[in-house]
Amino acid sequence: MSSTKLILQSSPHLRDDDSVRRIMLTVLIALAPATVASVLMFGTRAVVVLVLAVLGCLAFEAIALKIMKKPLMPYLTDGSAVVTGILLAMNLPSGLPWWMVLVGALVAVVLGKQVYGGIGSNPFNPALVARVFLFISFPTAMTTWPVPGSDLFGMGADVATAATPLGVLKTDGLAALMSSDSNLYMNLLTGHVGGCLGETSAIALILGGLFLLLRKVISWEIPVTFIGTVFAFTGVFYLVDSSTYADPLFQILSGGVMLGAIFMATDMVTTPVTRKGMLLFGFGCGLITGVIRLLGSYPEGVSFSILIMNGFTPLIDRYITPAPFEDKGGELQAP
Amino acid sequence: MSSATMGFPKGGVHPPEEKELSLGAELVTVTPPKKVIVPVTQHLGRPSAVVVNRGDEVVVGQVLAEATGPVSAAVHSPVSGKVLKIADGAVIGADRVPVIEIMNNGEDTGLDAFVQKTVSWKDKSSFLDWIRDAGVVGLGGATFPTHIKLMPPKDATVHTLIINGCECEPYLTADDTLMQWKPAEVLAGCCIMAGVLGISRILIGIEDNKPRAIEAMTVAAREGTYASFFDGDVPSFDVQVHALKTRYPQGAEKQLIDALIHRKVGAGKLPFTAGVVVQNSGTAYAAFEAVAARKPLIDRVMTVTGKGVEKPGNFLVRIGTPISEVVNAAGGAKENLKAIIAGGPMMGKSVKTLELPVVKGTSGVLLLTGEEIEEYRERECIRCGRCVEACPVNLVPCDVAAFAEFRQWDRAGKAMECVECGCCQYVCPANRYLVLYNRLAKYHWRRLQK
Amino acid sequence: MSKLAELTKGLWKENPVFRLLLGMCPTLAVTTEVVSGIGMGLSATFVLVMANLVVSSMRNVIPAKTRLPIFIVIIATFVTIVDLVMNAYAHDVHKSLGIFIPLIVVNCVILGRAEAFASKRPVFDSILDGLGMGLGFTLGLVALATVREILGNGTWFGMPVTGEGYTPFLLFVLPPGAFISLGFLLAGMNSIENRRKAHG
Amino acid sequence: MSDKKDSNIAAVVVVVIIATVCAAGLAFIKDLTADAIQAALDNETLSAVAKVVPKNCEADLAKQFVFPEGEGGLTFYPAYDKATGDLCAFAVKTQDDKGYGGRLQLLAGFSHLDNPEGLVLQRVYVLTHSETPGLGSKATVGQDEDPDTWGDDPVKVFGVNFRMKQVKDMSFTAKKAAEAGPNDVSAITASTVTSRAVTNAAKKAAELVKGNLEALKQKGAR
Repeated sequence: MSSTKLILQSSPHLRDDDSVRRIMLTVLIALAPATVASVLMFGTRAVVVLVLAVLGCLAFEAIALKIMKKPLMPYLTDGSAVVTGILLAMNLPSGLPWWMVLVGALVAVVLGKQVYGGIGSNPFNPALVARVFLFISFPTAMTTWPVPGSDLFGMGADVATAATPLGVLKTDGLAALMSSDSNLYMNLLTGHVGGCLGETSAIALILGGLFLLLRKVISWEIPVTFIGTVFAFTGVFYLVDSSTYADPLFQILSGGVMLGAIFMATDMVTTPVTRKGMLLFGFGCGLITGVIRLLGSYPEGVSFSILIMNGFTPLIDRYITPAPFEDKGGELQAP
Repeated sequence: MSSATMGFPKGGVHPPEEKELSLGAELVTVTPPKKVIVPVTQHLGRPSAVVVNRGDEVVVGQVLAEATGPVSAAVHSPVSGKVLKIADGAVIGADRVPVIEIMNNGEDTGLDAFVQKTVSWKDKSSFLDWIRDAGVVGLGGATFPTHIKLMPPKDATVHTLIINGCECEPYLTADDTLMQWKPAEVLAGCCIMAGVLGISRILIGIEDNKPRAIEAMTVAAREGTYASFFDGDVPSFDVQVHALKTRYPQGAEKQLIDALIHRKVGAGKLPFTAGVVVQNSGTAYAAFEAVAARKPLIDRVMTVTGKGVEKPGNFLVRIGTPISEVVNAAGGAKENLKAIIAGGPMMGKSVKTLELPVVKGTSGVLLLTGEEIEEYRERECIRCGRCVEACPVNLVPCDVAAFAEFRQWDRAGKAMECVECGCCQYVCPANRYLVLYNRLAKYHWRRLQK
Repeated sequence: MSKLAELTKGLWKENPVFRLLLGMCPTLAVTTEVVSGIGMGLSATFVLVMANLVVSSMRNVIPAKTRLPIFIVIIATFVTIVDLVMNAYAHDVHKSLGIFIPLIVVNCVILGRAEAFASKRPVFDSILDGLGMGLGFTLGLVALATVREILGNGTWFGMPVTGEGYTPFLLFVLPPGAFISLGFLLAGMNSIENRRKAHG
Repeated sequence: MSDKKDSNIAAVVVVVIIATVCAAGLAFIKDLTADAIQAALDNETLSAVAKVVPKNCEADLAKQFVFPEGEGGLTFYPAYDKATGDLCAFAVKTQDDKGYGGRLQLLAGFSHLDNPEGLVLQRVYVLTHSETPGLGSKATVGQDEDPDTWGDDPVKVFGVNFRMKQVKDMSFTAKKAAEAGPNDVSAITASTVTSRAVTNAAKKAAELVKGNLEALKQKGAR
């Protein structure tokens, strides 16, 4: 027998090879197409926002861990801060001043995550907390959208800006939206529209989502019910009055629905753990998004809807639990 | 044999099987050692009472300790020789329990009394007593006295005997081997138990990663070879061998019932409520020996495997043999040994030494290297929900763990349904000690109920 | 307890905002700028002192059964006085405090002190208690308002304190900013307090 | 039993006495401050009106009236030349309910009342609003300062749009700053809705004044 110390532990002694780090890496890979798309659309500005958000999240995470007297490893290397950083960047307009990006990173990591006790304990999606914080703090900067494809290698503040399709719809109405872009749907699919880094190419986002589904990092429930509910809700309005309300296809392709449904509302920590709970969560997100978009004063409601449903997650998890393991009533028959 | 592969509907995991390591080698009989250590109690239930004294000469099969009530089992001497001492000793999972040490005189006096004879079905009324007197317990690992499971309560209508040949734990191949080598004997044991229960329907569930066992059992069932062990007016049995999906924990009693007859036996309920009795295939063999040869349970088939042992395989071992002897029979342990697990890797216990005796419930010993096992450090739960997906009994393991972590025992009552199969912990990307939390929650919940 | 301690306990040890967490409604609502904070704080102080004085001096006549309605009547009277006087002579502050002046009536600091302190203690002690609590309340409001005004508006007492290039964090003048600032101030207070305890 | 009754009566008596004393005190204070409060309120209105009428004019609150009379009428504050005492301007309290946060109330000042064609919109002053801070609320930027310090960039100070405009020239449509013509209103960045609400409120007042100038002048005459 060897002289090295034997492992003594409680069962089970096997683990599958998945780990928090691996999950985070998978999410990063899934985000790659959308990240590339954002850089293609917004050029160096997008790169700056991405890099600052990621480095900012890592730095603030390290500082927060130091203050809370926690070890840097494995927390800093598990990739969760990087994922938060990329997701934060995905939720910001490309022309955002550099220091606001850093403020966002600070809010995401400290206010969104570490004050609750760090990874796994945060009730709200950190990137969305930061987005809403920035959106409310700096409404002008957060609603100034550089035109995609223009001035790709510029860094100045003088880039051309334009409202998002949803913004046009909210302030100028459906007719103005339809006349603003003759190739609207194609542009929505490829990402040639104004918006946050990650609110652009629906195709790139769906690709990432399929990858996540394939690797079983997310399940279909939340994305499908989220997008489906938005489609159904806006579809009813469209059927009733198609001269005022945009069609449901436009609604699911524009704004943050794809990004939100695939990457933000599927954040494990802040969503229900059961399949049924996920269905309810996705439905709630879709409904709130639809209500805010069509009946509220903001043009877009994805971030708010996800944060609101994050707040309901503990309740959902408390009241929707798997059915107990037993026969469902009735006399047992001999087979 | 049914063509469609069946399985339990929800949860479970599929770890690497690693069965080929120990499969294929011959069933080796391990020479009884110079000294055996026989724990006084080797079953689940009331402790047995020692009936020999220090210095007594004993023969093979002599009762060393007798049952102390209905839910109890006798222990017999696996060798002939002299009782050295009756004292506290270490066994798997406990450091100080009463054990009987016997110096083997090497003569196996009394062994020749246990000769296999044809079973007369007219003795059916005695089968149960013989099984009980032989000290047969569940050999799958649970070690619940077998005769109790063959005595359904008055109000229960039992219609089916389910034989568990799943051996869903990775690495282990003891049941597989037994079914391959002694299919007729195993089937005869099944018939004996069905006879005791007064029923004719026998369902045998075997995971589909054991094609040879399935083949052997199917052939034996079809050709009725087991009938040659009986004479008299033997009733006809409806024996079906079912291939089941290879998915851990297919061999857990309630999952097996669910897979075979689609009945969910709820928490705290016995299989009787679904009209079934579940017995392990190894137990069936032991029951056969108890009835056909009147042989008490003094040996069993166990697997010694893992990359930390030279020649993995299956071994017929006398109860009380130190594990080290069995390992020696398997060529000895390798230098890079990292862990010793008694039982399967999912539910077995890690032990710190090989100098522990084989008991009735020892289905195998794993000698694992760093390639196969590592020490995991627990991290924060990220609420990924994989444990919920993996749990075969519909629990939310991460919640139970959270209640346990924050000592909210009053909210953790659901832990009582946990079968400690370890699926949740196996899939947990944060390496949470979910099974441990569940055990803690069970303990405290029981305490609160008092 | 010495008279001095009676006065100073409200400033730190039993600070109504940071340690007793009383009167949260005005605390969160009016602290968008320091001036409003001081206005609210001083109004509350006046009401606290006067209510404590009256309640304490009448503590032997007030029947136990009807003490709460009586406290409320007394407090409401002083609040209305403050409201009228402020409206007449400090109209701008009154405008910015708005509904929160009448709501001083239900500020639990005041009712709390009347019930817990003034109704059991001598007059002079009660005045000191009211004054200390009121000043502590004001101090809390000023602290919170300082954070919010500087971060959310770039000013302090209405004077610009940040450079030209500063873009204020609007969030801090909005309700969520109040909660976030209060949370961090509380965390800071607790941290200081823990350190003090740890060092003896 | 009777003890209990007595104590109940005593309690009621005490409450009544205290309430009476308090009520008396309050009545006294209210009386004392009533004039000052009225003065403060008048002062507030006067100073707001003073902002939207020419510097040589002064409002007389006693002459304020509602036009057209009844529901839906707007409040008019006539202002008179300090030197001659002649009617020289109107401040109109007008509103629009389609702001981002609902109702938005403002004062619009009109001068050059000789004929409807020469009518001049002096400026507007937002009284109450619930617009988004930092976005719609930018409609109030600079409005408490002297208009001479505003400069002439309507993007920086929204009030510039409505300062000293010939009513007949103004189109009263809010457009994005880049697209706005000289007679259009340049909207606040990302706050088109608020800009429209202010514009519509001003337009409502302007049209009322323009269409009823003679009647208004008659009502406002000293």
